[in-house]
Amino acid sequence: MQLIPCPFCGARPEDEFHYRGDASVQRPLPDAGEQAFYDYVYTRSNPRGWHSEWWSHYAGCGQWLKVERNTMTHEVRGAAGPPATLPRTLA
Amino acid sequence: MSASDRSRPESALAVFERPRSLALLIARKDKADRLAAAIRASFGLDLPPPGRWVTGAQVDATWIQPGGWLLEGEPSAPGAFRALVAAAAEGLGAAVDQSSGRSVIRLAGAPARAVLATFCRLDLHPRAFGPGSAAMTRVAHVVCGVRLADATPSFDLIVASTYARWLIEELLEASARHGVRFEPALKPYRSAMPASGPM
Amino acid sequence: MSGYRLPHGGFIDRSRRLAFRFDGKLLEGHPGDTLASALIANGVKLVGRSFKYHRPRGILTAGAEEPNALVELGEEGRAEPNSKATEVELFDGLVARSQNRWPSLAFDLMAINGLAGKMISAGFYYKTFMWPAAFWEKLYEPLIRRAAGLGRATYATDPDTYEAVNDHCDVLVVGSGPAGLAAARAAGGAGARVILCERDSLLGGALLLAPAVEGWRQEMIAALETMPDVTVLKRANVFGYYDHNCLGAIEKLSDGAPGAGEPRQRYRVIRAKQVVLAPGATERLIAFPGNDRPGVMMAGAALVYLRRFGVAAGRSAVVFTNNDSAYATARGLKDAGLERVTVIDARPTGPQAPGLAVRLASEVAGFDGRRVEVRRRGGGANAETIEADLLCVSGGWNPNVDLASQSGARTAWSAELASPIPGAPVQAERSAGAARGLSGIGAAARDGLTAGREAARLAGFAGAADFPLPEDEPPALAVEPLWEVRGRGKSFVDLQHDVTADDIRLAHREGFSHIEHAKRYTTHNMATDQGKIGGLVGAAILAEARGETPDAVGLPTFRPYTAPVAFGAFAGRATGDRFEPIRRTALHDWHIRHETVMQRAGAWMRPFYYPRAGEDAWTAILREARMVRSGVGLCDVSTLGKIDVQGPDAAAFLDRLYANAMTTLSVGRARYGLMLREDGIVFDDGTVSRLGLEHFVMTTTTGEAAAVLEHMDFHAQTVWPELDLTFCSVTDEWAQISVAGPRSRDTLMKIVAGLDLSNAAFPFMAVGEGMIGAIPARIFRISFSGELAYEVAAPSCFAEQIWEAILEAGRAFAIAPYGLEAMGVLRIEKGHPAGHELGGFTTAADLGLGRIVKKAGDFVGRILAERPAMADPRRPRLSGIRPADKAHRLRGGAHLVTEPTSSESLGHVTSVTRSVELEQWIGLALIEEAESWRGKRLWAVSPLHDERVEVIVTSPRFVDPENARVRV
Amino acid sequence: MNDHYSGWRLFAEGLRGNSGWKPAWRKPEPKPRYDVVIVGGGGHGLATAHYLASQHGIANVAVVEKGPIGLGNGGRNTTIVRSNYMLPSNTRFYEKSLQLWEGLEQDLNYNVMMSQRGVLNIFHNDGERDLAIRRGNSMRLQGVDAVLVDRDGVRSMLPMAAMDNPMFPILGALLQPRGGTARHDAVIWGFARAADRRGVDILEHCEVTGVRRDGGRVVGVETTRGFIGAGKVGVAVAGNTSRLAAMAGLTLPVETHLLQAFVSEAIKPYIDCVATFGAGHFYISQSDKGGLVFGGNLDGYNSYSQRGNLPLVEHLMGAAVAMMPSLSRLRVLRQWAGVMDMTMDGSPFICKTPVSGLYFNGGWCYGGFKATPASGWCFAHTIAMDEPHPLNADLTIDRFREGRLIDERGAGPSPWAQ
Ligand SMILES: Cc1cc2nc3c(=O)[nH]c(=O)nc-3n(C[C@H](O)[C@H](O)[C@H](O)COP(=O)(O)OP(=O)(O)OC[C@H]3O[C@@H](n4cnc5c(N)ncnc54)[C@H](O)[C@@H]3O)c2cc1C
Ligand SMILES: NC(=O)c1ccc[n+]([C@@H]2O[C@H](COP(=O)([O-])OP(=O)(O)OC[C@H]3O[C@@H](n4cnc5c(N)ncnc54)[C@H](O)[C@@H]3O)[C@@H](O)[C@H]2O)c1
Ligand SMILES: Cc1cc2nc3c(=O)[nH]c(=O)nc-3n(C[C@H](O)[C@H](O)[C@H](O)COP(=O)(O)O)c2cc1C
Ligand SMILES: [Zn+2]
Repeated sequence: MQLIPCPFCGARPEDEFHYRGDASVQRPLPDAGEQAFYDYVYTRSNPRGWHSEWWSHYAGCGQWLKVERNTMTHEVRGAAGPPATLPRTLA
Repeated sequence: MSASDRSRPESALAVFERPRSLALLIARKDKADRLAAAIRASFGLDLPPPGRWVTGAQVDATWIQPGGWLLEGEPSAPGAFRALVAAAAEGLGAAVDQSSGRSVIRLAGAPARAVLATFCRLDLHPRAFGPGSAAMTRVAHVVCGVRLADATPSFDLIVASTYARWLIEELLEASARHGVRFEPALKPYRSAMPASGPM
Repeated sequence: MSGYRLPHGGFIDRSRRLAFRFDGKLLEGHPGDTLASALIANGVKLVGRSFKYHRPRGILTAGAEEPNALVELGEEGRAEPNSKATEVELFDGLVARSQNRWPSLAFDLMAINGLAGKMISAGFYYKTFMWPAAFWEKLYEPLIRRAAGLGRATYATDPDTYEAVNDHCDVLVVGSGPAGLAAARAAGGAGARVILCERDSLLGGALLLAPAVEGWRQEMIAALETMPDVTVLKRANVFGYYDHNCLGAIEKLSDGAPGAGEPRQRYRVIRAKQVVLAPGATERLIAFPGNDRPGVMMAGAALVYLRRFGVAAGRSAVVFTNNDSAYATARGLKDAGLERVTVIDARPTGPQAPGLAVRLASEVAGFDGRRVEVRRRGGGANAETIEADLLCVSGGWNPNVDLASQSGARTAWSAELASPIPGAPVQAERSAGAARGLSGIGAAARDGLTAGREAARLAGFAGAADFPLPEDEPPALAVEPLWEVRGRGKSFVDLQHDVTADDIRLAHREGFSHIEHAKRYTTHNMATDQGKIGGLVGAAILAEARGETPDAVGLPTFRPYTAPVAFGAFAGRATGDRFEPIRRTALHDWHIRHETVMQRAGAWMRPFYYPRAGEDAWTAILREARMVRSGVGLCDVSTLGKIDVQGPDAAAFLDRLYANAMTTLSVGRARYGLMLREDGIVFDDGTVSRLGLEHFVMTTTTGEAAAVLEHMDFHAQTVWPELDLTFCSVTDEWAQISVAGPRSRDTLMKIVAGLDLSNAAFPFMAVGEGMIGAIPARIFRISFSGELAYEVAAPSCFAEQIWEAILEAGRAFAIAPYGLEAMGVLRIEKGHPAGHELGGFTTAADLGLGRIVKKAGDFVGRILAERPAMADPRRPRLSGIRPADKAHRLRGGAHLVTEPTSSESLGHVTSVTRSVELEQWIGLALIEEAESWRGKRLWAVSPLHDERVEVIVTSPRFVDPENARVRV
Repeated sequence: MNDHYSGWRLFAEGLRGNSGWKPAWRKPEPKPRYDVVIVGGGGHGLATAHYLASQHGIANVAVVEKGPIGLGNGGRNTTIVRSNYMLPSNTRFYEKSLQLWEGLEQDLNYNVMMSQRGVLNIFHNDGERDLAIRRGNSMRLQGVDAVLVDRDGVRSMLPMAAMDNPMFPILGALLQPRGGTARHDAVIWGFARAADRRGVDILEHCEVTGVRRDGGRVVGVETTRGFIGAGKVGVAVAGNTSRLAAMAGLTLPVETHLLQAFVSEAIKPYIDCVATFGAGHFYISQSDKGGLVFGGNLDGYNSYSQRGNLPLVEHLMGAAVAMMPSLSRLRVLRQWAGVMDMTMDGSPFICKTPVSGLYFNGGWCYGGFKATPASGWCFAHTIAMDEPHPLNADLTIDRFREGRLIDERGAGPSPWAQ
C-alpha cells in the first residue's frame, strides 16, 4: 500500500486519496485554441519512471497534491500542496 | 493483542454521540494569519496547526484543512454559534454551520485503540497520536475526523451526520466482544427548542 | 502400521486425548498435535491422491510447504477443501476427509490416468480434443474439469466471522527462530515498537528441534513478554510484501473452537518502518523414481515429527541426503529405536556418524513404498535393496526468499548452498539467519541480533542491552548439489501437480525453455505449495537440459501469497450487506416508521414509494404522481449535493464552472445550472441560488455530489488559485424537502413566517429565508415536477419536525409523501434529463440545452465541446416517444428503428414511465436527427423481449411545454 | 505438416517416450531485413503475424519481443472472451473476434480451450438493468446472441450467488451464451506455432529501443539484437504503447494502469459460467485446472510495475464474499497484475500513424484478450493494404481529436476511473 506524504497531514495510505493522473499538463488559457485543450485533456507522455501526478487527499485535508512518483517502482519522491495553499502559512 | 484486550468486562467501551454546536471556519485567500489573530482576540484561542486540536473556554477548534478549522461549542439556538464565529471572522473567512452536518461520536474505554484499529489506518499508538492529536482520515470506509480526547483513551470521531448511524453500527459491531455500552444520542438544539413549537 | 507415537518427547500434552475422524474412522491424538502428526501416530500412511495421475500420496513435510496431504475439513458452511494436514492443529471433534479420489482413497479409479502417463505428459491437452469443435464443451472439458481440481467446495455460507486490523511498528520481524527471536529482542530492547509474526503455533522455529537450547528459547520468550512495546503474534503467517513497507499477515484465532465472539481469523495490514525477514529455509527434494510414494518424507520433517510431536514416521528408515542436516534425522530416528536406519549420502565424504550405517557416494534409484533401491553413484554394480517404510530425503536447504523477492529485491545465487539467497534490498528490509543462507543456531541468533539492532537504529532507536546467545556449532560439510537420480519410473519435481523431470525435459524440447514458459507449460510451481520444495529442482533439471547452470535459469516470479489466504479473511466485516457504507437522510427513521419501500441509490437509502394498504408498486407510484399534479405532495430530496460558496470571486468561479451564466444571477434568485466535463460532455446539473452578493448555495445531483466538489477543489486550488473564494459541502447540514403541486403554496403559507410567498413577492425561481415555528428555513421556488413547487431546506436535525409540520399544513389538501419513483414519473413527463440521459455520453445540445450554453468566456468544457463530431447536429438528441397504440408499454433500453424488422438503430430509449397526465406509457429517447422525426412514427424494439412497439416521436415535454404551471 | 497435433500423434509419441515432438516455434537469428516487423510478442503481435502470412501471403515477417513471448498481458489475463458490447463500432469488431475464436483451434491446430460457457452480467437495480437491456438489444440488432435472464435463471446458473443481499439484490442478468473463456497461454503458443510454421521469425529477447525513420517513413527498428530493417512496422505492445510511440516521436491519448488478477486453490467444479457483478465490479470464472480466476477494478494510478496493492484486494474480496458467500472459506493462492494501455474512452485503436509505414495497435485496456484474433486479423489487413478494414475503420487515434468517442461507460477522459 503506497503512502503519499501529504505536506499537511503526513504520510497517508493511498486509499485516502483520489487520483487524477498527469500533473505536468496545465489547463491552457481560454483562447489557446482547440489543439491546446486537446493536449491538456487527452495527450499523455505516460512515462515509465518518474511521473508528476495529481492526488486529492479527499479523506484528509481535501487538497490536491502534486506528487512525484515512480511508475515503475512506486517510489514517491515528494508531494507538494496546491498553489492555492502556498502563501497560506500559519504563524 | 494484549491480555487486557482479551478479557471482557461488562462494558469496557462506551459509545455515545456528543451534542455540539459546530461551524466550519475557512480562511479567505491570504487571510489565514489575520483570521487566526481575530479568533484569538474573540475567543482567546490559538487556531491549531495541522494535526492538532485545542480546547478553549468557549470554543474548541480542530484543524481540518489548510486554512480550515472546525469550531465547536455547547449546543445553542439554531444559527447562534455560527453567527458568533461569523462575527469574529468577518471579512477574513467564511463560517458555515455544521451543527447538523457533522456528528461527534465518542468512543471511550481501554480497548478503544484496538477497536479503532480494525477500520482506521492511522497509527494511534500514544507515541504517534498523543494528547491534542487530530486527524482527518477514513474510518469504516467513510471520511472521518479522529481526535484523542483523553488518555482513557477516549476518541472523538467526527463524521458526516448522514453516516453517523453507519459509523455507530460499525463501532458497536467491532466493540461487541469487548462489551460495549451505547447511549442513544441527543441531537443538538433539541434541548434549546421552545417547549411549545409550531407543531 | 508404519508410524507410531514414541513413549516420550514432543510439545504435546499427553495427559489429554482428542478424538477426530479421518475418512470416517475415529482416531485419537493429543493437544499440540497437528492433523498430520496425529495421522502418523495412528499409522495412517495414505492421505491423498495426486492431481493428474491420482497416485497415492502420504505426508511429505511438516509445514506450509506440504504438497500432498491436503484434506477437506469440517462440514456444511465450515467445509474447507485443500487444508494442509501439516498445518491443521488438532482439536476434539475435528472431521477430515481425503480428497480427489473416487470412489475411495485406497481404490481410486482415476488412477488409470497413471497408466496413460506417457500420453498425458506436460501440455498434452493443447495437442488434442480439437475435433469436433463442439465436443470440447460437451465432452472433453467436463471430463477434464471433473478430474482436475482438488477438494470440493460447498455452497453453504460460512458461519464464522473475520476481522481486519491495521498495525504499525518500527520493526516487523517475520519468523521466530533463533534469528527472529534475537532480532525482536534486540529491536525491542532498543525501545522500538516491534511486531513478531510467527506462522507456527509455537515460537522457536529450529529451536524446537534442539533440546540443548530449549532453555535459551524459553528465556528469549520470557524476555519478549516483559517488553510492553513488543507484540508477539503466533499462528500469524506473513503472506505478502507490498509497496512502501506494507506487509499483510493472517492470524488464525479460533479454527478449533469457534465461538465466544472471537473471529476465526484476523487479517493484519502491517506498516513497518523496518523489516527483519527471518523466515528460515525450506528443504528441497531430490527427483528420483518413486520419490512421491507414501513413505517418502523430507528429512527435516521427520525430525520435526520426532521432536515436536514425539512421533516416529516409520519402523525402518533410509535417509537419502547430499548434506549434513539429515544426519540429525538419522540420529534421532536411531535413538527413537527404529529397527534399522541407513544413511545414503551422495557425497564421497560425510560427517562423523558413530553408530549409523552410512553408504557414501551412493544414491537412491527407486522406491516402491517398501523397498529402497540404492546404488553407487556414477554407475558400477553393487546395487542394493533396503527394506524401509520410511524414506527421508534431503536435497539441501533453500533460504525462504519469497518475501524478500516480493519486496522487489532481486535474488542472488549462493554457490555454496546451490540456492537463491536474498539480494540487495530495495525496501527497508533485511534478511537474517537461515533466510539468508546461514546455518547453525548460534550463527542465526547472532545474525538476528545484528539485524534487529540495525533495523531499530534505522527506525530511530539506537543502543540496546546485550543478551546471551547460543554457542556456535561446528561447521558443516558442504552440500553437493544433487537434483535428480535418473532411472525407470516417474521422478517428480512437483508432487501436487504431478510434474516429472521428464515433463521438464519435454517442455525444453518443445521450446518452452524459459523458466516462465516451462512453468506454464508443465504447471510446475503452480500448485498450492507454489513450488516450495521442488521449484528449484525443476529449474535445475531445466538448466541441465539447456546446458546451463541453475542460476542462469532462475526461478519464476515470487508473488503473494506465501500461504493461501481465505477470501473471508480479506473481506473482514466489510462484506454481505455491510460491504459498502450506508448513508441515511435525517428523515430515514420517519420513512422506516411509515413502511416506505426503501432502496439503495449509490450509498444512500432512499424512499422509492409509500404504498398504502393493498397497493402494488405502480398503484402507489401513480397515486403519488397524480397527487402532485392535482394537489400537493412532499418528497425527501435531502440527498441532493449542496455546496455553500462564498467570497468576492464566488460568482466568477461559478461562471467558469457552469456552462451557463452565473454572474448575472441576482440576489434572491435561483437558476438551473449545467456543468460540462472539460471534454465537453455533460457532467452534472442542478441549481445555483444567490443568497447574497458574495454567497451562493448550489445543488448537484445525488450521484455526482462528491465528484463535483472534488472538481471544484481541483479548479479552485490548481487552475485558478488567484480567485478569492471558499466553499464546502453542506449536504449533511441541510435536510431538503420538495413540496410540489398546485396546492403547495397554500400549504406552505400556513406555516412559513417571515417570508411573503405570494406569486408576486416570491415568483418562480425566487429564494428566501423564513421561519417554520422556531426553525429557520430556506425556501427555494424551484420545480422538478413541472408543477408549482418549492424546496424547503432546514438544518437536518429539525428534518422530522419540518416534515411533520408540512404534512399537517397540507392535510386539508390531502398531502402525502411521494418517493423517487413518482419523482421519476413527473420528471419524465416534463422531459428533464437525469439518470441515463446524463450517463456521460451527451452534450448540452444533445439534451436540448444548447441554447443556455454561453457563447463566450472561459468555462470548463467550452472548447472541446466544439469539436466537429461533438457539434454534429445529427447526433442523437433528446426526444419524447409514446406508443401509437395506447395499450402498449415501453421499455428502457429498447432501440428505435424505422421498420419492425429493421436492424439499423437510430437511437435508444433512456427512460420510460406510465404517464399520469397522458394515461399511457411515455418515454425519453436519444434519437439521431431527432428533429426530422418529430411527429413521425418509429418502432421501439426490444429483441431481448421479442417486442416491437410502434411509437410516435414527440417533444420530450409531455406536460405543460410552455412551463406555465410553475409560474402561477 | 509432419508436426501436426492430434490424438493419434499423442498416442504414437507416448509409445516412443515423447521423443519426437519439435519446438513449437523456432529460435531463429534475426535477418537484416523483413517486409514487416511486428513489435510485441503478445497475442496481438503473434496473431497479426499469423494473419499476415495466412491471409495476405506476407511471410517475410519478424515478431520482435523484448522477453520471452506471451508474458505480457496475454499471459496474465482473466481469459474472458465475449462480444457483448453496446456501441456498434465495438460490437461488430468483437463479434468478428468471437467468430474467429470459434474456429481458432482448427485454424491453428492447437487446442486453445475456447470454452463457450456463457458470460453472465448481473444487474442489481433498475438503472443497471436498463443499461443491460440497451446493450443486449444493441447486440441482438447486430445479430449477436444475447439473452435476458431473470432471477430464477440466475439462481440456477449461479447456485452460490447471494440473490437477496438487501443492499445488492440480484434482479437478473444479461447472458451471452457464446461468450466464455480460453486458455491464455495456449492462445499465445498456438498463434506462435502457427505463424512460425508459415515462416514467421519470432525473435525473443529482442527489445526495440528505437524506431528508425527516413523522413516521414519508417525504415526499421533498433533492437537489443541490432538494427532490423523493415518495409513496415506494426506495434502491438499493450502497456508499453506510449514508450514505443515516444520512440517514433508520437504522443498518444494513453495511460498505463495496473489491473490485478487472482486465482484460488484448485477445487472441483464450482462455477460453470463466467459471472460479472455490477456491484463491487467483481468477475469470476473457473479454469479447467480448477482455480477460480477473478478480478475487479484497476488499482487506479499510472503504473508499469505489474504489482498491485492491498486496498483493491480488500475491496474486491469484500465484494466477492458479498456476492458469493460460500467463497469465504476458500483460499486465494496467488495474485498478480498486468499493465494496461488505457485510452481516454476505453476503446482501442488499430490504425495508421502520421509516420508512413508505421502502424499502431493498442488501447486494449482490460479487454484485449478477447480481441486477440480480430485484432491480429484487422491489423494484418491494415498493414498489408495500408488502409483499415471496415471493421476497424472507427478505431483510430484521430477520433479523440474529432470528438468521435467510443465510450462504452461514459467515464470520459479519466482512464483511472474506467
Ligand atoms: C489482470 C488482467 C485481466 C484481464 N482480463 C481480460 C479478460 O478477461 N478478457 C479480455 O479480453 N482481456 C483481458 N485483459 C486484457 C488483455 O490481457 C490484453 O488487452 C491483451 O492481452 C493485450 O494483448 P497484446 O498482445 O496487445 O499485449 P501483451 O500480451 O501485453 O503483449 C505485448 C508484448 O509487447 C512486448 N513489448 C513491450 N515493449 C517492447 C519493446 N520495446 N520491444 C519489444 N517488445 C516489447 C511485451 O513484452 C509483451 O510481450 C486483462 C488484462 C489483465 C492484465
Ligand atoms: N537442518 C538445517 O540445515 C536447517 C535448515 C533450516 C534451518 N536450520 C537452522 O535453523 C536455524 C535458523 O534459524 P532461523 O531463525 O533463521 O530460521 P528458523 O527456521 O528457525 O525459523 C523460521 C521461522 O519463521 C517462520 N516463518 C516462515 N515463514 C513465515 C511467514 N511467512 N510468516 C510468519 N512466519 C514464518 C517459520 O515457521 C519458522 O518458525 C539455524 O540453526 C539453521 O541452521 C537448519
Ligand atoms: C487464467 C490464469 C490461471 C492461473 N492459474 C494459476 C494457478 O493455478 N496456479 C498458479 O500458481 N498461478 C496461476 N496463474 C498465475 C500465474 O502463475 C502468474 O502469476 C501470472 O500468469 C502472472 O505472471 P507472473 O506472476 O509471472 O508475473 C494463473 C494465471 C492466469 C492468467
Ligand atoms: Zn492531507
